[in-house]
Amino acid sequence: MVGYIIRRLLYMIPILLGVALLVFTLFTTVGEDPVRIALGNHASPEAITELRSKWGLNQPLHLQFLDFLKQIITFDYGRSFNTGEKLSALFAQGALVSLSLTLPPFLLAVMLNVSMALVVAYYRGSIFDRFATAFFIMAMSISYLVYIIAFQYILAFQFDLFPINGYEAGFRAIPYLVLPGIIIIFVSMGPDVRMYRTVFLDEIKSDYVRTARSKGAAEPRVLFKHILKNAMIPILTYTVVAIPFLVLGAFLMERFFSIPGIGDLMINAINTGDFPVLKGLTMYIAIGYSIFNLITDILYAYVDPRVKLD
Amino acid sequence: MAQEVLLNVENLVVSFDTDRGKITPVNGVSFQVKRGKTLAIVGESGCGKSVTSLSIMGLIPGANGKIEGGAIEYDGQDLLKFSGTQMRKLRGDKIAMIFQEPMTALNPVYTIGNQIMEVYKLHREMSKKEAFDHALAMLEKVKIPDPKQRMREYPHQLSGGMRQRVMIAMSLACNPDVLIADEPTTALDVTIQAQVLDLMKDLQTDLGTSVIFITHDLGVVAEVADDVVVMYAGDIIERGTVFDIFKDPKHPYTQGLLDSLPKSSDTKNEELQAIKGMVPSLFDLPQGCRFKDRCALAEEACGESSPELEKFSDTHEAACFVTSRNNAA
Amino acid sequence: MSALKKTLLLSSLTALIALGLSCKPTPKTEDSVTDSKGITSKKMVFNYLRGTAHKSLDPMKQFDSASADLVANIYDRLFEYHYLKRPYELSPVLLSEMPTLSEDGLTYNFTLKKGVRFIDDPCFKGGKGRELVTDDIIYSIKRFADSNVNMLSYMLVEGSIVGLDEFHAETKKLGKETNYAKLPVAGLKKIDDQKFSITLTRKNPLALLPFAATQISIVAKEAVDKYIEDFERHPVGTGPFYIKEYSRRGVMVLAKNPNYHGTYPAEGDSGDKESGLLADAGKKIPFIDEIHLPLIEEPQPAMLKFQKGQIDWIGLDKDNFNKMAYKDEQGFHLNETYSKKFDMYAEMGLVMEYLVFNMKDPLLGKNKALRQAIAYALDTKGYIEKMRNGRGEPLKSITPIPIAGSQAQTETDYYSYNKEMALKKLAEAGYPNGEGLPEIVIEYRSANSATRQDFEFLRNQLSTVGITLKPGFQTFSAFLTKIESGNFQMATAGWAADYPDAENFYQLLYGPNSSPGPNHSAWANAEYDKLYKDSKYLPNGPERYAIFAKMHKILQDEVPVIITWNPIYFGLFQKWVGNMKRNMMQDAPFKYLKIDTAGKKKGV
Amino acid sequence: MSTQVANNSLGRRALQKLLRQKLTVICFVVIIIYLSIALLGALNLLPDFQARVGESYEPPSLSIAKIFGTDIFGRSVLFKLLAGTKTAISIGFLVTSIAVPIGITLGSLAGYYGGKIDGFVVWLFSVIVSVPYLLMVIAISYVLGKGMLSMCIAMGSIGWVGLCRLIRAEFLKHKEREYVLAARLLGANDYNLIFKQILPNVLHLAIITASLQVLGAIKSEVILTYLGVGVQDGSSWGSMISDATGELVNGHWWPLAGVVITMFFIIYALNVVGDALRDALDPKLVD
Amino acid sequence: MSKVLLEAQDLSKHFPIRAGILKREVGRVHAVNHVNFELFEGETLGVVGESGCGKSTLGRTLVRLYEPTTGTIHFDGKDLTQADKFDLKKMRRDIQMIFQDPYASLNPRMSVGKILEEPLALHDIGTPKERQERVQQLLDRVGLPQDAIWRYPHEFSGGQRQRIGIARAIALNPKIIICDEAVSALDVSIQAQVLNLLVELQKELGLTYIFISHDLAVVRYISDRVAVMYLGEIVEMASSEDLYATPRHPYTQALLSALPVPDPTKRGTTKILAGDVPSPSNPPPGCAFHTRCPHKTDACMQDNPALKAFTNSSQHFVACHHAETLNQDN
Repeated sequence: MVGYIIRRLLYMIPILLGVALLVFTLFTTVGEDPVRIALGNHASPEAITELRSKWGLNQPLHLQFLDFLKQIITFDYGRSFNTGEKLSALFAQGALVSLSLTLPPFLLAVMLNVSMALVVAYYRGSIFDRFATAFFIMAMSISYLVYIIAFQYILAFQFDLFPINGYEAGFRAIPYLVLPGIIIIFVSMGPDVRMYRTVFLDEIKSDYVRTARSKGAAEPRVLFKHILKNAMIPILTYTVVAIPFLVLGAFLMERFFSIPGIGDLMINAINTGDFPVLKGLTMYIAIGYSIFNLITDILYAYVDPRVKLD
Repeated sequence: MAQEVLLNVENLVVSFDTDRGKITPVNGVSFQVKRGKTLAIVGESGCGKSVTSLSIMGLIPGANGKIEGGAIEYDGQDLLKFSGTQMRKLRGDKIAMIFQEPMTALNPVYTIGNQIMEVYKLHREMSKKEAFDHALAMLEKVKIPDPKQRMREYPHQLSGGMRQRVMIAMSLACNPDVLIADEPTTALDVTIQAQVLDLMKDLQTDLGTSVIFITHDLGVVAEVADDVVVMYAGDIIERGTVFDIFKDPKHPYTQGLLDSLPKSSDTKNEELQAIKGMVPSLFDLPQGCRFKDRCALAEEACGESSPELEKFSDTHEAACFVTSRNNAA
Repeated sequence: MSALKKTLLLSSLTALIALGLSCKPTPKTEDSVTDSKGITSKKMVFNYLRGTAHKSLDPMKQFDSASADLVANIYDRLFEYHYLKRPYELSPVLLSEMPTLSEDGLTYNFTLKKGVRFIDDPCFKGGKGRELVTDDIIYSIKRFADSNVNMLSYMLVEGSIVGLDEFHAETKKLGKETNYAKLPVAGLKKIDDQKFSITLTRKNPLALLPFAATQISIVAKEAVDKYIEDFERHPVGTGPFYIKEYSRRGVMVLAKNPNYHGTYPAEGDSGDKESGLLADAGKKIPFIDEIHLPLIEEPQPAMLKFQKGQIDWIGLDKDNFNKMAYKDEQGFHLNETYSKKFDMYAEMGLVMEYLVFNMKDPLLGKNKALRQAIAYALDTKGYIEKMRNGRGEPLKSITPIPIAGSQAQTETDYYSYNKEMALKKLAEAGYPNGEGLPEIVIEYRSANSATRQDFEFLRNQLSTVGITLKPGFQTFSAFLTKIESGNFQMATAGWAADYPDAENFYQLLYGPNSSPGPNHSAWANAEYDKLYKDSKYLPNGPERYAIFAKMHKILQDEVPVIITWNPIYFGLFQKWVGNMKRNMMQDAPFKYLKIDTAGKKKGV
Repeated sequence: MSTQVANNSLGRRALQKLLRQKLTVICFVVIIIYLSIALLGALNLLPDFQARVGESYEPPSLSIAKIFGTDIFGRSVLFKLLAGTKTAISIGFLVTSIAVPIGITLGSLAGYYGGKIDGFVVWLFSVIVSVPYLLMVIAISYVLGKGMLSMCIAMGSIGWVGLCRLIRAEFLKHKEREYVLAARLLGANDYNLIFKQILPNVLHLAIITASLQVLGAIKSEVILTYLGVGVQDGSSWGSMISDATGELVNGHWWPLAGVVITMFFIIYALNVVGDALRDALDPKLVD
Repeated sequence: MSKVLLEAQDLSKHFPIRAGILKREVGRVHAVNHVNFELFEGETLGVVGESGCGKSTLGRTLVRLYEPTTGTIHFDGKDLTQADKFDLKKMRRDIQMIFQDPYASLNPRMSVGKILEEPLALHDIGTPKERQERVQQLLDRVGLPQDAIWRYPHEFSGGQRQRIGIARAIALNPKIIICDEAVSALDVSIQAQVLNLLVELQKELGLTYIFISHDLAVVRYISDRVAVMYLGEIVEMASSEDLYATPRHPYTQALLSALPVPDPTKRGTTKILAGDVPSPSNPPPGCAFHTRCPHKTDACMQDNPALKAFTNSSQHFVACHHAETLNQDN
């Protein structure tokens, strides 16, 4: 187990190198020119060269890349071109906000969707199942953007059920996060319930289900005790790896609900060529992804005794 | 021991709705299981033997199967009239079942102990501790070495033979009256099969359980059965005591089955007595006797109506026009 | 069995929690404040928003309007444009009066107001804000001219103050070694702690205007030295407000500087008195205790919030204008439902929108008739009606209408939509009915839905005479690179006044101002350049306007750019907001505004 | 005889299976309608969506052009939707035709050869999935210059990962299957084994993935266009939704309603058909 | 005795087990362990054993689906283990295989005609027309209708599929066919048909079979000689008659005894062998069977007995330290 973890951690090195190379290539060779954006209209050529050298952008590419690697190792991605703030600080502030926006609805959604999928799977083949399936596909067919606009307009503005937007630190943030959370849950419902349902239906065909029934177990027990734990294996892989991306928040949500998370930060960074932010965020996410992948595998072994990590 | 009939299956008809139409894998099957005895149901794949057993377990409604008619009387009550809850109470307690593939039949993510204890949880009011002790005792009973350790292990950590022992322990946990064993040794190696059959026999003697033993392996039938039912394409075509069947098979299909097994006297210079053709598809059954297309004795009459079971002795019945006539003659 | 129930229970519980949480946040109680005289009153909170996040609060480093709005409220400048008077004129802020000009017209003498103090900050001795002195002014101007600090806006004063250009060049050479004490600037002279003078290189009626720009806000050396890199997040000024809660991407909170030196203007334009704008004349400002500035990037939720009364002032964009307001002969009005709740202003912007031709383009640059044809084919009036709900005026000269020397004074004329002329010119250009004319690519600096619709309008327009347009929606930096390297055919452009003077617009086509200067068309016309130089240092008046008219004639004939329109800016504010008069040179005049807290509570 | 015929036979069975469900048939028809619209668009046979058919923002009325009302320029929302359909379908096709071949090739090679090739492919997709999708798409779009084509290339060049994983996993399974061993024993070389033996058996995954890919691409287009990296010229559903955010508050609900309905049908249909395909092509059920 | 067609010497196939941080090899599954045998032209060599004994691995190693770890396989004067691509392809024509699972061994996406044409096409045999004829001939030979050409495997029953597999195997006129559990998945009545077909083909085409199966009765019926495998090793090899009449190895004896006989009068004569087969990744030292052997001695736990002729002279080979003493009564 320890050996496995060490090996997996070691394997992160080539992955992260790859990510670094990819991000570096994408954003250094192209994309917005941060210097131009910072200096705006009518910058003098000298000013441009000056800022370029100040930001280290005039160095040969390989040296810039080496610098980047150094940053990865030291976890110090420097300051945002845009605002001069340290990336670690930006990330620390934003990540928490983004997570508070995305994590609770994510967890709720997993619970809710798994339960709903179980109920739908329980009534498989019935009218209810068909109706539910149709409903979920319908829900999936509408663009995320439309949900945000419509929910905000109708629920928050017309019916006054939620604040229109905004954010405050700490627990005062909760009221502001409810509506975005509901949208996140709503949007996740369609694809997730359908996916979980398929997983459950696959499991229902298994022999051990027949055994459980022949023992005299009632259908709910079959579903919740026998099938659920087996189905958790694919569900885990599906969900746990999504967690690191939750840190990115949901940029559209953040824009429309004025939540100062990382998603919006990232989009703005793309639009202004803010390399330090982009590089930092990507590496944080990539590391997070690798670690959560590892966690998934460990959980996997925990849920499925057949899996041995070595 | 009294030759009392414990389970009486009467004219059972089971149908399935499929994409390609309706099929009837069990088409009017009747047999009796005697207390403490073993009834073997023999037949090749698709003959309806497994569907029959699932019907007895009450596991057929659901999916797309439907019991069309007949009765399954257990202890004088018709199980087909039981509610879902009543049936559930019976399953695992009075009637238990073991399956062919012990690997997939056991839930891979729960420990052996957990799975056996579940039976007690479902059917007996017991504390966890009691259930544990009972389960442990069951493992000892099925001669699993180091049972305490095994209780904590998962199915994949056990060998095939051990897993089947666990299945047996689980099915016998509540000391059922009827045990349905659906090809319990088919997936096992011969030496292990011998162990398991031996164990089952011992336990049956101990507990007085009646067993419905479903298999396609005639060798195994000869080894374990008291009574035998031979099925073909959803029909029972012959039944009798094990001696009736092996010593004096009446139906050409039963004869053919026995003949097609290579015997110690056979060498490859002699052709095996194979049954020609293949089992008809349930979607496309022949008129009349379902075996007629493969039957060496088939006559025109065989295509007109399907033969009924006819008594050859007190214990022996077969459904064949030709044999009946020859016998009468 | 129970498991199913458990799930249902769980789901309903979740729903309950969700509902429970959905109760709206309790608005922060507008607690009362006690001012320095011990008088307790209701706290006045002004709710506004920021549409984009600011980049830097270091006055000398910022150039974006989001930053400028904040800087303007935290720092003070020597001047500002008078809040009420139109046309825009300078009025002193940190000065006790307007400076006096020496007889040779080259030296201005300034006197600082007494008793101006920086806000309390640990960077000062004892943490108490010290009094503003002449050294601060000179330091701030030098810092503005320091090329290591300010890479963006030095051109505002370039060439106008004796010795400053040399200082600027020197700092570039010295880099980090720069020491202001060792680099005196001849044109900046300290007389005493209250008095100083600035000497100009030549007579220049525009010379004082840059000192109203937020980039030449007055900073304290102690703060710059103490906070170094963090100075841009830790402003220390003499302004009407200070930052109470710094949150770049959340809610920024500014609080009143209780010791602010300023007073509400005593005089205004005609009509200001009648509309109550002079009720507070001479009173100590600011009135507002706190300003809440959440970052709201999407216009839609912002408007929803405004309608709920959670925002006090908001710009009115096209879509919402359509819904909430209308235009008739008398001008612009709010619909009845809204006019009961809100007030609206409409103010002509100091902005000129235009299209640029690249004169180096082999097709467009060489073919005057083609450019004229395009100019004729444009229906600017139609564009304003259709795409902007009539919220603008077609421009007949390069100067926005509110600025002296614009079409009102020069009495010029310009192209208007004329299909026949367009076709005629097109034929003259060698492409009768557009036959044989290749596609022309027009560059945009973004790709949001408004630009896309703009383009579609333009394409439809030009297609009526047979000219085919293709869009090049660029990223901002790509746009700049393309434009400045002269690698384009046509581009959209707009120019907002740096200072309210026509020169700021005519310089857009001054030959030497070619890229990277603002003259992107790379058009150079000796006659025009000469006229420009002649006009530049003239005071406004008939003589200057006559030169403008000549320059305009050349522009109209040569068409290096097509001048299109002058937008009108609209805004809504809640009835409880007082002292609101839109000043296009002061985008965030919070210090003059006030809130009728009692009225707000009642729901005026 | 060729594998084509082979697929046809299984395909025929699958088709029969599909046609038994009414809903699937309806959805099939819907997809075909959308495809025909796209085809008409490609042939320039759709009505010109740029043409004015009325005043600006006319609500829906009972003439064909105004069934969904008009937009700000008085253009027919319906015609814009039709043009947008062409765009959406082209996007779907483009993305798929980039992603699927890459996914199949890399997945096959990795699964079949294993070893270093597999290591490389696994590394490659691990790298790609470690980077946030949106970031990648936007970045690649920037690389290639904004616009529909580069957006499609961007989505395509990331979209292969899922399929590649699936195909790789299937190849790992199939290469040990007895029919593959049999072919090897008969002297088949790697090319034959990969392309003639195994690939036809996993190709149904590509079909299913492709249907999902089309779906995902259509949905992503909306977001990307909103962000300004998507469709620049011409009509697209994304740009219509983007415009509609402002129109909605003015009570101009019909352009948004039009897009939502148009998108709904195709996404619904693709989903249903995708599901049905999954069932019909599932080799477990076919064999 | 006829000529030796194929000879395996010291043939082993070990699968590495990797673990640890660097995935170093930490052990090996000894699937086939130092196996020696000769295969004579025209005979059927049966290989029996329980699951995991390595019989299938042996079959696959012989045709080089697996690369052997040690040893040589001589066929037709050439060492197959050294064969290059070209030689191997040539060899493929001579050694073919029939697989266990009739559902998995046919490509579901190929028509039967295509499946049968494939070997001919791969070896560039004949014109398309000739191939077509050959396919028809093959179908005829294995007793399938001509219209099968156009149909697909899923349209056939298990027995018919196995016939298709047989037709494919004989398409190239091989000398040796390795039948790997070729009839195990079939119903009894069908099994007999296929066995009959195999026997017919052998007679007709002069084929040599290696018949791998766990079914002792079937192996006895079809084989001339039988090798019994246990944990990767051949523990006993003799003519079919000898082996079944007088098994010498305790494992063989147990195996035969455990075989249920379809005769209710012979009930309860089984000698039950205790325990399970040890894992081939960790085979016991000494004689692999000693963990289950009722006759084991200390020697069995230390030395692995070699396969040697029973009573020197005979063709009956046993790998047991106590073969002679245990079987004195015979």
